[in-house]
Amino acid sequence: MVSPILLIAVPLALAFLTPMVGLASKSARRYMPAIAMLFNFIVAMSLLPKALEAPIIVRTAGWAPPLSIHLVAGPLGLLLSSLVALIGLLVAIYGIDYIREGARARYDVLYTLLLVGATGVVLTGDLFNLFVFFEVLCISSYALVAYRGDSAGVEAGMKYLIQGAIGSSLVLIGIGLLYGTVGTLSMADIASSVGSVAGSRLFISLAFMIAGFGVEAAIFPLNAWLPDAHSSAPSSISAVLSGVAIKAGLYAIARVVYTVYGASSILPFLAVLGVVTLLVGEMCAFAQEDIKRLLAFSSIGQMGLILFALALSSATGISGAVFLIISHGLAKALLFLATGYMIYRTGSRDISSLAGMGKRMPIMSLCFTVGAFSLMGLPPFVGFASKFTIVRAVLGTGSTFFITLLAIGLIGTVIEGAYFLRIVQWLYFKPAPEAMPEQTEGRAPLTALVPVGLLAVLIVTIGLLPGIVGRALGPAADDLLDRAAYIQHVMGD
Amino acid sequence: MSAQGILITAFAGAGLSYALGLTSARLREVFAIVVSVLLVCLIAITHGQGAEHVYYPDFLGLDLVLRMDALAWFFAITVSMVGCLSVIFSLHYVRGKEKENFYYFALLLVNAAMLGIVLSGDLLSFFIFWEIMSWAAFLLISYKRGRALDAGLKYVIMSILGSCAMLLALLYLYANYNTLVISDLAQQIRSAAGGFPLWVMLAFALGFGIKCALIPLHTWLPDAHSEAPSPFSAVLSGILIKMGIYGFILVMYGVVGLKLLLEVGAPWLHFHTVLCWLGAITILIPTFIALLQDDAKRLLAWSSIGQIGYIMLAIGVATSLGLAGALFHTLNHAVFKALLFLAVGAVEYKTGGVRDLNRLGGLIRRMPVTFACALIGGLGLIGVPLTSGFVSKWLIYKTLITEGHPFLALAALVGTWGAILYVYKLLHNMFLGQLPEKYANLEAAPFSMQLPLMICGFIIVLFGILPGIPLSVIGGIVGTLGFEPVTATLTGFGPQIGPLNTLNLCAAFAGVLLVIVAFRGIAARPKPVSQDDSYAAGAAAPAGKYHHTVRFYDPLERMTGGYLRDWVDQFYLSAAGKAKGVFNGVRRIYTGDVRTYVMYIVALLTFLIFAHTAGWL
Amino acid sequence: MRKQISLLLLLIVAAGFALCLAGAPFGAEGARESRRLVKDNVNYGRRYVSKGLDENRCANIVTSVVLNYRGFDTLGEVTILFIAALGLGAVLYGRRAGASPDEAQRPSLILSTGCRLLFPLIMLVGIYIFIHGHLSPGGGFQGGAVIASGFLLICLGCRKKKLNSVALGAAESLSGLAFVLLALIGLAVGGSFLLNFLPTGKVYALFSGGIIPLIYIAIGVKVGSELSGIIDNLSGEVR
Amino acid sequence: MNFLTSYIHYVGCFALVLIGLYVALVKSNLIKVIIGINLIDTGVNLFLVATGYLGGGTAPIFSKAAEQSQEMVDPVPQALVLTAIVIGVSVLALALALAIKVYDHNGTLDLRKLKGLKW
Repeated sequence: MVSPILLIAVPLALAFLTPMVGLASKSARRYMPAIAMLFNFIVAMSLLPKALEAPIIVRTAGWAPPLSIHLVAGPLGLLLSSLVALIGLLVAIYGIDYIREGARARYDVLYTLLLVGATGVVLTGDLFNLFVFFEVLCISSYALVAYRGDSAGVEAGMKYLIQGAIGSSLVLIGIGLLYGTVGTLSMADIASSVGSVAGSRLFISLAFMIAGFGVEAAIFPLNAWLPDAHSSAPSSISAVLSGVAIKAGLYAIARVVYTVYGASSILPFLAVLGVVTLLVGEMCAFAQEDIKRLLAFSSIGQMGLILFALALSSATGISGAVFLIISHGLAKALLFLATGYMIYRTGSRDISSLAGMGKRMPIMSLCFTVGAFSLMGLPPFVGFASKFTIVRAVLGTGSTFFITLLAIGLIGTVIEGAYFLRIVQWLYFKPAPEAMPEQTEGRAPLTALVPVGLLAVLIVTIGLLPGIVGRALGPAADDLLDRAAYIQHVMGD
Repeated sequence: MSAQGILITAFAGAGLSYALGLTSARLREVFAIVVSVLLVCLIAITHGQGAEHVYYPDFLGLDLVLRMDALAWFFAITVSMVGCLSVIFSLHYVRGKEKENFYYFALLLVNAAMLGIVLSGDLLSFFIFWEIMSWAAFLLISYKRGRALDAGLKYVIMSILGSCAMLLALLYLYANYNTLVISDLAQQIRSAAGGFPLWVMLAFALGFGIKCALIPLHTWLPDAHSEAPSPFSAVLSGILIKMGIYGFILVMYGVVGLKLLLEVGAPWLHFHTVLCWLGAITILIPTFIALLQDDAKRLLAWSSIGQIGYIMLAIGVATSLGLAGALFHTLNHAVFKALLFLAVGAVEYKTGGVRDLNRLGGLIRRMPVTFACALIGGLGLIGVPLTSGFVSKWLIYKTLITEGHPFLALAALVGTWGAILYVYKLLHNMFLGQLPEKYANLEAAPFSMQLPLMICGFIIVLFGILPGIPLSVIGGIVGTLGFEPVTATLTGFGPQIGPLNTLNLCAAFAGVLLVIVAFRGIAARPKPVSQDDSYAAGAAAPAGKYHHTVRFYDPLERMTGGYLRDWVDQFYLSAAGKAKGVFNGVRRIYTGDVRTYVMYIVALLTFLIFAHTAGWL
Repeated sequence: MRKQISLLLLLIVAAGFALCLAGAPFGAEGARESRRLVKDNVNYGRRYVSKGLDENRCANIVTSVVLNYRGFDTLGEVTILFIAALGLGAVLYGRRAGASPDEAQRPSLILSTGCRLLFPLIMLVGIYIFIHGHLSPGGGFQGGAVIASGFLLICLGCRKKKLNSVALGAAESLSGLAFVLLALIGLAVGGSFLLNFLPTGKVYALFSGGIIPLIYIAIGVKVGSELSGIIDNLSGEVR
Repeated sequence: MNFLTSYIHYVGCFALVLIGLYVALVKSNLIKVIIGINLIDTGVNLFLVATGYLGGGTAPIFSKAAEQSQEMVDPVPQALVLTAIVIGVSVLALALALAIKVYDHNGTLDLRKLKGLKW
């Protein structure tokens, strides 16, 4: 049988191998991340049907769960790791030709390790292990943001690192407080014994973890690093950061809040925080002139919506959140990738430089439009299905509090529509500048068109047939909601 | 042919025409027309069928249903008809312009989406098609660049706002009744205890009201209509805004039902009464704003809002005759507004994009067919007897008077006076008066442009003389929506509704005509005199334009111009400006100083700890 | 202003800390006092202390925990160090350290000779530390750090010496690969990643603990080469 | 007083964390902020080790001489701290590399002047 641990071990081995491959052949090295992610995607997809029935518990070192670190490859974890692998694969293909400068050898390894980190975060069943993989993810993204070594990248990387490092210290304090209280690190074990603990220590440790994981998850006051980092990184990195990395932070929060603590008292607060994040993100995106910064702020907005949906604490709500994680991952990756070559073409990140792109790069522009429409939640793209699920969940709760929040949050959607459609107008309806330096190097090669096109196709296909993903969403939501089942699966008896 | 087949044809047609356009422009044009005509035929033959079937089981846990009934058929045939005419008109209009492929694709897509809206049997697919229509229309409105971009954005922002409201409303229904299939929903709502919540109705009204440009939600329309390509203006004004009307009728009468509807709102102010008054306001103000417009398409755009007012007024009255009038006026307005926009489009096409009424004139000599059709359209818009507009307005007046709404009736009447004035301004400034020299050699519009005009004109006259043809369908629809069915004879109404017989009118007109002809025979024949004689007193005529009109209703404008500005639009614009300021202010929290960012992190942590000790969390 | 706000915020955080410590007993000590070492003494590592010696035959229980029970963390940890080394290289790519070697003052003969003499000794200590990681305090990380300090000494003492970055990279990669492969063999043999599949031998013997010493050797090599790489990158031109 | 005596080790670690946070919040020199982060790390690591502390316990390493003669402290936090230290070192290395680059580009390490990216 294939073990889910291969999802972490094999890419890790390939990452360690990559420098050796590079010694033999420089061009072969560039394909290593794609190979690793292809493997992951195949394995994750093949494991998914089984995990939908019951989570696969993987022991390490042969010991039963609370003793050693274990992985819990539940529906949610495998669904997300498939998403990580899929986006990782497509972006890796894109990166083959996209990355032209800097320490190419290190890029390939760091890129693979970033995705290993994300996969580890969603699969692990141990709190400290979660932290370790979280650090794998974070540290490789600090390095990748500054990868180009230009002024903006380095500054963004530095700021990201400072905030991220403080965030992870807070997480570690939270873990320490929790360990000191219950004396175990397995999430299921903590969950089973946490109920008997009284006092504010639990809540304060949760506060530390939320504040810590929240930095990576880009929750409202903690997200200042995101627009800098996502806009200054190379586009392929922005794509994975936006599409995958921030979702890992959010997953961590959800897992901690729902499974480890079962803390329902904090959920309304998270919902408010989500809506505030949504509004702030969209408002800031509205006035941006830099296309990548705009996309980054839009990611913040979407994260807010996901957080809001996660905080609904209903099966539909969490399904909607997971669905939005998927649809936003696809769409935002697509947008950043499409933008990457447009920026190469014009040499500028100004939105105004996109004028007439519809003629110059028709396929990229079309895909960009598809992605933008999906993000806005327009049918028949996948964004609609996810937003629809979330709105349905909110109205299903029947609580005036949540409905009011949603109504406020929908204003954010309107703002989003305004700025994305403005870009679409720039792409298609603004005349291109007359004297256009025709840069041949900016022409998108096949390795760029294929992933971008595939993402667009996926967005439309899943949008038309949401049942493809829909089947996995219900179990994924239960995975988070049903603490007792989680504990029982992991601890046996 | 089922509803599903129709939709597949429509959407596949849109996609295929794009694909074909990549190979050959001619092929694409032929194909687009074939598809459009085919759609009209397909819908025509489904007349009288009623069916409802699931076409997509389990989309996000809901069955998507298509349905064909009288109401759907009525709107479907209107949509496909006007859509078809605008495609035919587009042949020459867009030929040689850029992005033709995109244009046809978007146009056919809008038409297909509208068919989808009216054929939807559940509110989810209704919403999906609604959204597709919205964004496809946005792409088309932006097509002409320049100012069109702002118009497009304004349209789409309002439209997203509306659809958000609508999404909330329809998911409220889903959460409470666990179905979105219209027939089930109607049954459940009617059998459920308690009334229908006002906020849901208002949310729907916001969504539909924005689309059909009900005051004060109309501000996107004048810009969008005037900046869109003319054939698409015809679609926009003729049918796209009617989707809002369809939505209102569907939700108010198809879903909620007459009995519950009459109780929605406060006991002293019912929802439908408010709708009536909004309708009346929507008649009055835009009509007079239309008078002051110098841009032909802008004038027509404002006139569209005014006509929507009639329809909303008639819907809000909630009577059998009122609904019949509303439906008939919907059809009529679709036809004559399409005609007028296409006529203006033909002029615009020939004169190279001139729509300014002050710079046109005398085109009757160069484009007689266009003028004749526009004249019929104008008369229909005013509601002159023997045009179809007369019958629908007659129905509306009739119900307003019999139901005892004198003020509303007065508003409707005043709106008609205004209509006379602006139709006159439009026709005169474009076609009458002196022909500017540069247009002296203008040729008539190509046949592909004249044909849609003639068809529309023919329909107006036909339905004006034989209103029984559409009324037999409409009467049935009114019956299915829980009203007393309206029975009409071929030429009018029987005594139980009120005597109206177009044959009598015909006879009267024929008599008057006879008298005129007779008098002309007796009187001295007029002698044609050169213009030079009368105007230049024998001197050589000046080369410039001297018999023309600028600022047609200048005195009126001076009197009322200050008041008749679009206050609402200005309010929205200033609100948008303020919002931008706020957005820019919010941005400042990201100061660029990493220590501040760290402080945010610590602040959130502190807040959580503090909130816990304070007992909030 | 900033100071005052910061102090206020930190005061509340401090209050939060105080709140944490008050109330229920905390930590292993607190648990012992309140006799709450629950669940068959599994919590607070009691079980590792009581059974670990038998299970892995590894005298250093911390090593046993680090490499066996929580070995997966260590894999991540090694990865993180790897990332740091790579990231450092990526960020500093193409950069030349401050003064060129020519301008730098040549080291004196005594200094460079002394360094060269010391170097093998340092290596020896480092290797000793990671080979005996399962018996005594120390292990791969500590030993690796000592090895790297040897390279640091060379860098500081004999300025002209350049490290062979290809060899360092190879050592880094191969040792990392060795760790993963050792773990994967466990998966193949016994169905569990990181399984201690080798005979564990006798406690306190050098050859005991099964795969634990092997992994620690791999880690020692890896950490040593990575830290040396970092030193190299910070001191010379990065390619 | 009793609180202080029984929790003095925790008080010390938290004090380190708070000092580190204060440095990161207030100091404007990038290097100082990095030092602050390191202080936080150190504090956290100490805290983790402290959670496993048992009064009178020895290090969890067996030897032939004293086989299980005494109670041993919790080995898990020690393993965690080993990991956490390495993570801290990695972050530190990367942070210093970034600081070098920042200085190369801007000629300053003053965080008040490093505002190229904002809004």
